[in-house]
Amino acid sequence: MWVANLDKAAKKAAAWLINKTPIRNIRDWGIAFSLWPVHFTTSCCGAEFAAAVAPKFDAERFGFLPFIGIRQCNVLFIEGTLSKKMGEAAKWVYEQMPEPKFVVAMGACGIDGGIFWNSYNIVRPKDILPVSVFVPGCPPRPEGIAQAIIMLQRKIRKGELVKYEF
Amino acid sequence: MNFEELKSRIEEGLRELSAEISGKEPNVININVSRDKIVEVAKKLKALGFDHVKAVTAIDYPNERFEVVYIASSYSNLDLAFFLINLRTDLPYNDPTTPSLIEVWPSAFYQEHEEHDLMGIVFEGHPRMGERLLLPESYEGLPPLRKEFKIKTEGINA
Amino acid sequence: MSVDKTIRHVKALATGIKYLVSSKRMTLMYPDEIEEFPDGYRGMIKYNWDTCIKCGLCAMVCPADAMKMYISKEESEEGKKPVRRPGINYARCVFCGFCVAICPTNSLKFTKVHDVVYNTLEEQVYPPEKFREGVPKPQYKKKPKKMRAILDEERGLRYEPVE
Amino acid sequence: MSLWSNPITMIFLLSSTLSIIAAIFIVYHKSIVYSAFFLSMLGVGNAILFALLGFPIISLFHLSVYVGAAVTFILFSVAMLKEAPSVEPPIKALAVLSVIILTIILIKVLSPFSAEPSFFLNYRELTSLLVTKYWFALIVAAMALMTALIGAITIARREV
Amino acid sequence: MQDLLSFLISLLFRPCIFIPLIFPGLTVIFIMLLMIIWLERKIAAKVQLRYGPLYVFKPLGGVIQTVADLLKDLFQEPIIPKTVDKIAFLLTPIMLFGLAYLPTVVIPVSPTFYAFRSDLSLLLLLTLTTLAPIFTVLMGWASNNKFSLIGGLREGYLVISYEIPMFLSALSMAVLYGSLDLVDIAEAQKGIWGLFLNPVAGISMLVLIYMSTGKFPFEIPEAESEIVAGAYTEYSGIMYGLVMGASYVKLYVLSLVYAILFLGGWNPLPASMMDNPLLPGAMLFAKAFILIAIGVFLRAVYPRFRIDQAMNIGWKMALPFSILAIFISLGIVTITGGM
Amino acid sequence: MEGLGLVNNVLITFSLGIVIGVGLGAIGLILGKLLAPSKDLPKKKERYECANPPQGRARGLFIMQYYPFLILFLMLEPVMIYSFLFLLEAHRYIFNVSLLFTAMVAILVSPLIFGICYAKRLELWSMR
Amino acid sequence: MSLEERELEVLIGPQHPASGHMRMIAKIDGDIVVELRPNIGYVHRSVEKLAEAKKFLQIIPLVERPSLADTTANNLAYVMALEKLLGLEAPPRAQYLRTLLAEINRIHSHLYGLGIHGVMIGSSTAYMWCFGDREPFIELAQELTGARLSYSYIIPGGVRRELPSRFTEKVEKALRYMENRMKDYFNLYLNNPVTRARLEGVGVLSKEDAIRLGVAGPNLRASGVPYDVRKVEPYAAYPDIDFDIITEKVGDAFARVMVRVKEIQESIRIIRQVLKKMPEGPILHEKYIKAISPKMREYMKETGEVKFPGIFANLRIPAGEAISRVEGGRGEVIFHIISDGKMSPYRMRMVTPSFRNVILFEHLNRGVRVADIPAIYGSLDYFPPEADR
Amino acid sequence: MEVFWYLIVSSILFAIGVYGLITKRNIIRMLLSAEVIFNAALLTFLSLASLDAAYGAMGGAIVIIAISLSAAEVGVIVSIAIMMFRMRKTLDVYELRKFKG
Ligand code: SF4
Ligand code: SF4
Ligand code: SF4
Repeated sequence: MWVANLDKAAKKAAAWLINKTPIRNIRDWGIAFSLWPVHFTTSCCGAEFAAAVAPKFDAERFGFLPFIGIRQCNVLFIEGTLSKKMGEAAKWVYEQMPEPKFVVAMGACGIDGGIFWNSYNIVRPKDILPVSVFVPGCPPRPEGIAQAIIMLQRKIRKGELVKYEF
Repeated sequence: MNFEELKSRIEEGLRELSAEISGKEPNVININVSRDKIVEVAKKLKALGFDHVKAVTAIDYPNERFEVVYIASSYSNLDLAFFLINLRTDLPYNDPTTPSLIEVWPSAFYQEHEEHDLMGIVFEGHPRMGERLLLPESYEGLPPLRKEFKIKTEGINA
Repeated sequence: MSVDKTIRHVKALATGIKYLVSSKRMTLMYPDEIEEFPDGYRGMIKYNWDTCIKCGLCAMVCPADAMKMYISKEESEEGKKPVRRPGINYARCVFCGFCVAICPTNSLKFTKVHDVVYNTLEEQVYPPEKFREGVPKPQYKKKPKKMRAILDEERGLRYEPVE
Repeated sequence: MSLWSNPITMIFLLSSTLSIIAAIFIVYHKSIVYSAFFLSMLGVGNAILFALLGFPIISLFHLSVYVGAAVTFILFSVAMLKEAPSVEPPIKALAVLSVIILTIILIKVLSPFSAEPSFFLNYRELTSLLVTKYWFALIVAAMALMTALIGAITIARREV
Repeated sequence: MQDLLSFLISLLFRPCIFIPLIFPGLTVIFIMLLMIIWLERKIAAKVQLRYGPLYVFKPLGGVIQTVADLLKDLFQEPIIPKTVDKIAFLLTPIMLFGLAYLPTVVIPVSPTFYAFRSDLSLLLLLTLTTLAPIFTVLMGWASNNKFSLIGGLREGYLVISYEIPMFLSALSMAVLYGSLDLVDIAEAQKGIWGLFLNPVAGISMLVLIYMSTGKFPFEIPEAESEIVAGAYTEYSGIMYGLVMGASYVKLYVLSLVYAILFLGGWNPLPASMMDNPLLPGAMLFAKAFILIAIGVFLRAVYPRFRIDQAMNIGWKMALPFSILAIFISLGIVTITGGM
Repeated sequence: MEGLGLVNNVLITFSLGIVIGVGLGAIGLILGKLLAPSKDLPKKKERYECANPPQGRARGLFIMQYYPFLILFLMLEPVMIYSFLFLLEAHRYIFNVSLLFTAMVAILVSPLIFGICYAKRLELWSMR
Repeated sequence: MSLEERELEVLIGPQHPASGHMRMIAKIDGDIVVELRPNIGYVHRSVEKLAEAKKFLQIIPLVERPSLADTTANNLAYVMALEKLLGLEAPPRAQYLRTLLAEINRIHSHLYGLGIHGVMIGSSTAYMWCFGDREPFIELAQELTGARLSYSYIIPGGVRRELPSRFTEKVEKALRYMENRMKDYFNLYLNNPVTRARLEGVGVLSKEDAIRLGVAGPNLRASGVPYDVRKVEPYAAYPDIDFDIITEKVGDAFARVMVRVKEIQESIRIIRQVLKKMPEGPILHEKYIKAISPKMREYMKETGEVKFPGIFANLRIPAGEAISRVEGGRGEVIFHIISDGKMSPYRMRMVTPSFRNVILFEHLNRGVRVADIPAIYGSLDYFPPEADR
Repeated sequence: MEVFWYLIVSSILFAIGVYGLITKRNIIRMLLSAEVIFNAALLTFLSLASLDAAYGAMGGAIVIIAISLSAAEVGVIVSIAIMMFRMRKTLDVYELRKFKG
């Protein structure tokens, strides 16, 4: 009981501290420049996603490092069509990622189904996940992905996406 | 080997199996058989050098019949590789079962499975009948490639 | 360890070092420099309100049902058969260019804009009125330099500013 | 009392507590992996005690051979095995009793040894002793190890 | 006030505090960690025709990328899955980091500046590094995850195949100089470096160091294309940062040891400069840093071995070579009649 | 402070080392727990299994194939540490030491080859 | 011990660095894979069904999507089937342009496969290099067609754009660059002893098995079967072009990689010939050119861009059946189209090489070590969306 | 610190080990308990050896050999356990005995 209270109090204090401007700014700066996307190719847009981290476009310049495990990452790129089977997996991935986390839907399919909009086997990412940025195109150019990263960074640094809840 | 030659050779090989053979220039040979003869025909064809299946197509003619087409060709004999053998069989609409040819042509394994999954044809002797291949395991309802399975369409007007 | 293997190890390491010290790079510094595409690049679509004859071919050929004939609010009058004009939904468009290719009056044109991102779904629908206004502008912090990609025997790709 | 002021005493207390707690956990802990892990802790505690007694080289030897190899080996094997619950025999009371008696007897027997350890095993001393006098023992030990090695490999392999 | 400050500074410069706290201890480790992870990414990027981290601090090529990553790690939720063994799950990253860090206290900085000098320091140092596999295996087991388990066991198997040759390679230097004392060994290399006296030992030790710290081509325990992140799969946030850091710290420590054993430690510095610990320390650090840089450079060149191939390398190549190295050392001792 | 001898220097260093090493980790953990936002999602605390629902057991994988290496290691480690004990006398008793080491290697070689050869035969090392 | 007890079932994918968009269910005993079953369908987007609801021309982008890195093959095969039904043939210049694009695409598709394979065995540099060196070719294709990957370049009766100015020069530069780079590829990656150790003797597919299992593409040729549709049933401009079929004998993972590498070199040869022999003439069948309004014809002449005739919006294809096959980067693509004379196909069967190679997962992964799974997976150049369609 | 205290610690360890050895039936647990006893024995031996400088070095040498031989013993016993586990699916010594009979 007492311990629980202490825990709560500590959390409260930490929350107060965190939401103070300099610390919050530092935190948001850190997160914005350390976006690690999950290695989760849902569909053919993955080809362009791969090209975006490749030498010509080199998304790593933004601190964007495609990483191995989902437990260490904080961005989920939905790379194109989400079939029903993959939708389940996407939900698992999203929920198992640690907070704070962001979702970007990539490609026409990732937004509204694109050319497959009337297929019987797809779901729209925005129906199952809280998507914050959409990148149109089929497939979007790697520049689009870079633009999405910039947009995400901007949003994070504005404090729109990372909320300290307790 | 030219087209006519091959056709006559196949005709010769399949004589007692009552298969209808027709050709379409330059390289497609259609062989229609009933489903109880299909395994033997396939074996004969394999003996003739057609060692693999490139595609298995199932076609749905609603309330009439299903047609299963095996497109076979050869890798080991490059003379034959130019030709595509369409081994066709018709199945009654209410009983779409046919013997599986994976014993003869293992290359048909996933193709048959897919046709089972999406078209609802049952290939007897295939070890994975009843399992899903492409559709999610929880999928229920009509096999989606059937003509009765309708998908949404939108007109050109919004 | 055989000699051959050792040599190959050394070769691999040497190649690595060669690239470490050479100045070859292929990267386009994207938000500071953007690539200027060759003519005919299929980017976002520009609509010419005046020349369009409202034939609907573009909507008919669109494979993704992204191009649709919307009721033009400006031109339609009550009680009459509504006037329809094409509008586009970038949430579906696959940039195949069929609409542009089929338009008999060249009312649809490609631009070279390609790197726009959206925050919501609704923003991406461009009914005729919005479609007329032009392509969305991507946001850059500062004005990017326009670069043209040059194929190069030595470095593969290099970029030169467009005058 | 000198018990608290002398750092050696402190270390002794800490490490002996570590050893004893580790030993208790080895016997009591539900999970066998933990037991094996605590065996390593027992090894660490004991190694510190050896060092305090004036045998630093043996302490290191204990750490690397016993903890670093033997216990790691056990931990490895155990971590890979599925946990099999095993029933304990109903002789607990008896066991506890006998153990208490044993302890008392041992303490009685040991009470005369109350001198300070006045000894520091010099590394050089030991090594020259080993090289000049006991080299044969080393060779014998090595041979024993190698025999055990062959035996263990033959035992562990699948019966063909 | 002034007195207190100067007292504190003098306290700081006492070897027994300076070493764990400044160099080779905490502070330098921290700087090294920040630098080396950035450098790793930069080097790889350079070989791969691109820039690597850049925009985080553009004037200096994004050096503080790692700071951003650290902040992200710190502000990321540490997930403790409900299937794990909680105590071991939380304990192991801490212990791994501690164990990787602890050997730094044994390392001398200059012939006169060391926390303590013992005639067993090399053995002590190596022994401290052998304890790590216990925790790695425990970590894999505690995570209760298939990939973690495979990763932990792989790391354990890797350890057993590099440990003996590594000890023997290090020992061959000790044999050469007749001492296990790191200060003695470094001092004995005033003239010719150990690497040139016994190159077999030098090369095999170098390879084994990279093997022991999971650098390419031996990055097997974390082989991401097979077992996700190996034993670290379930770790998130700062816990992952810790275990990641631990492996780099281990590389750092072993590089320092290598610099002392084979690269002459603080030599060749004129004796007049030995009084102050900073210059020899800088020398030592520079040597170690080059080794670390080589280690991270290998990432850009090599794919990774399979575990059985790595074990074969350990047992079939490194072990004979290290035994050979000892024979070479014995031969040199026989010829020179002791140094 | 001045009065403490060598042992105490060692003690201070070591305890500082342990305290820093362990303390750093512990502080990091606590900070991480406090500072990070957290939100409970139903699947978050499940085992990670490549985005699948957890299936079957996760422990009890016996990598038997490399087990002989483990035994080899266990048996060679003491021998290796022996060499630490006698090889250092090389400067004084070079003949004895060389002989002893040669003898050790000679003893070692055959079981080593035996072990490695056995380890190669994969069919012997499965859990079946 | 019973089966369940001694083996651990490891699910690899769909979220896994080395699974791509599929799931592999591996039963492992220690470090040995006892059995591996691919579980596909994670990217099943029902192309075949959607084709029945789309018009013939609209299907072109649709069939491209499944194999995004190798779109030309699908595009070409589909259009060839349509042309067979329509009974027309594209003018020779269009055929050459098709060949040109197909070979450019083959190069970057192979580089894609090599890159993915590199990252599977842990060489991030191989990945980066391959993906970087794709870019010149993508740049070329972009200049030719107007898009990076999804070209939709080939239409019934011809192609959509004329060759841009000074294209030959640029191609030549890119080709020379690639030839130079190949040396470094060999030095750093392909001849690297570690790569060799990881690939040689792993996942051996014998010739008999390759034939029996109906494998397609480079995987087949790596086992020593000299089957290549470009030679067996030459299409587009291939009859006029001199090139070799690349085969390897061993059939292991390394052979499969080498076939791709050598095919890149062969493609370079083909591209040179194509550009040299490129005939003059229209790029669209005159039947369609006639249908375009004169003003637009003028425009076409100016810009080199083909405008579609109005009939393309509702293209009707005569009833009948057609089978077409094309050798794409990953192997043989087959389209089997059944038309009933309406505006959409009655049934379209699309068999992609990846789908035919799925069977290899089960076959090759028996008794290998766990670490070999990604090496084998990568060497197959398997692209799940293509298999699932 | 007097040697007596070391001996006390070692006898406590010994007692715990004996208790474990008596009450456990799992073969690996028994091995672990035996290892506790072994540690206690080492401690006793060394503390006794440290009493007299004349025996110190020799005691050390003997302990070294003992430790290394214990490694051998561990290896063999665990291998036996693994074999039994593989063949009989259990590590329980009583069960194992049953099978033998
Ligand atoms: S948007 Fe286009 S490229 Fe992306 S997944 Fe959909 S079809 Fe594929
Ligand atoms: S844009 Fe062109 S095709 Fe579309 S309605 Fe207008 S004129 Fe017709
Ligand atoms: S570019 Fe293609 S998908 Fe986009 S609107 Fe035009 S026809 Fe439709």
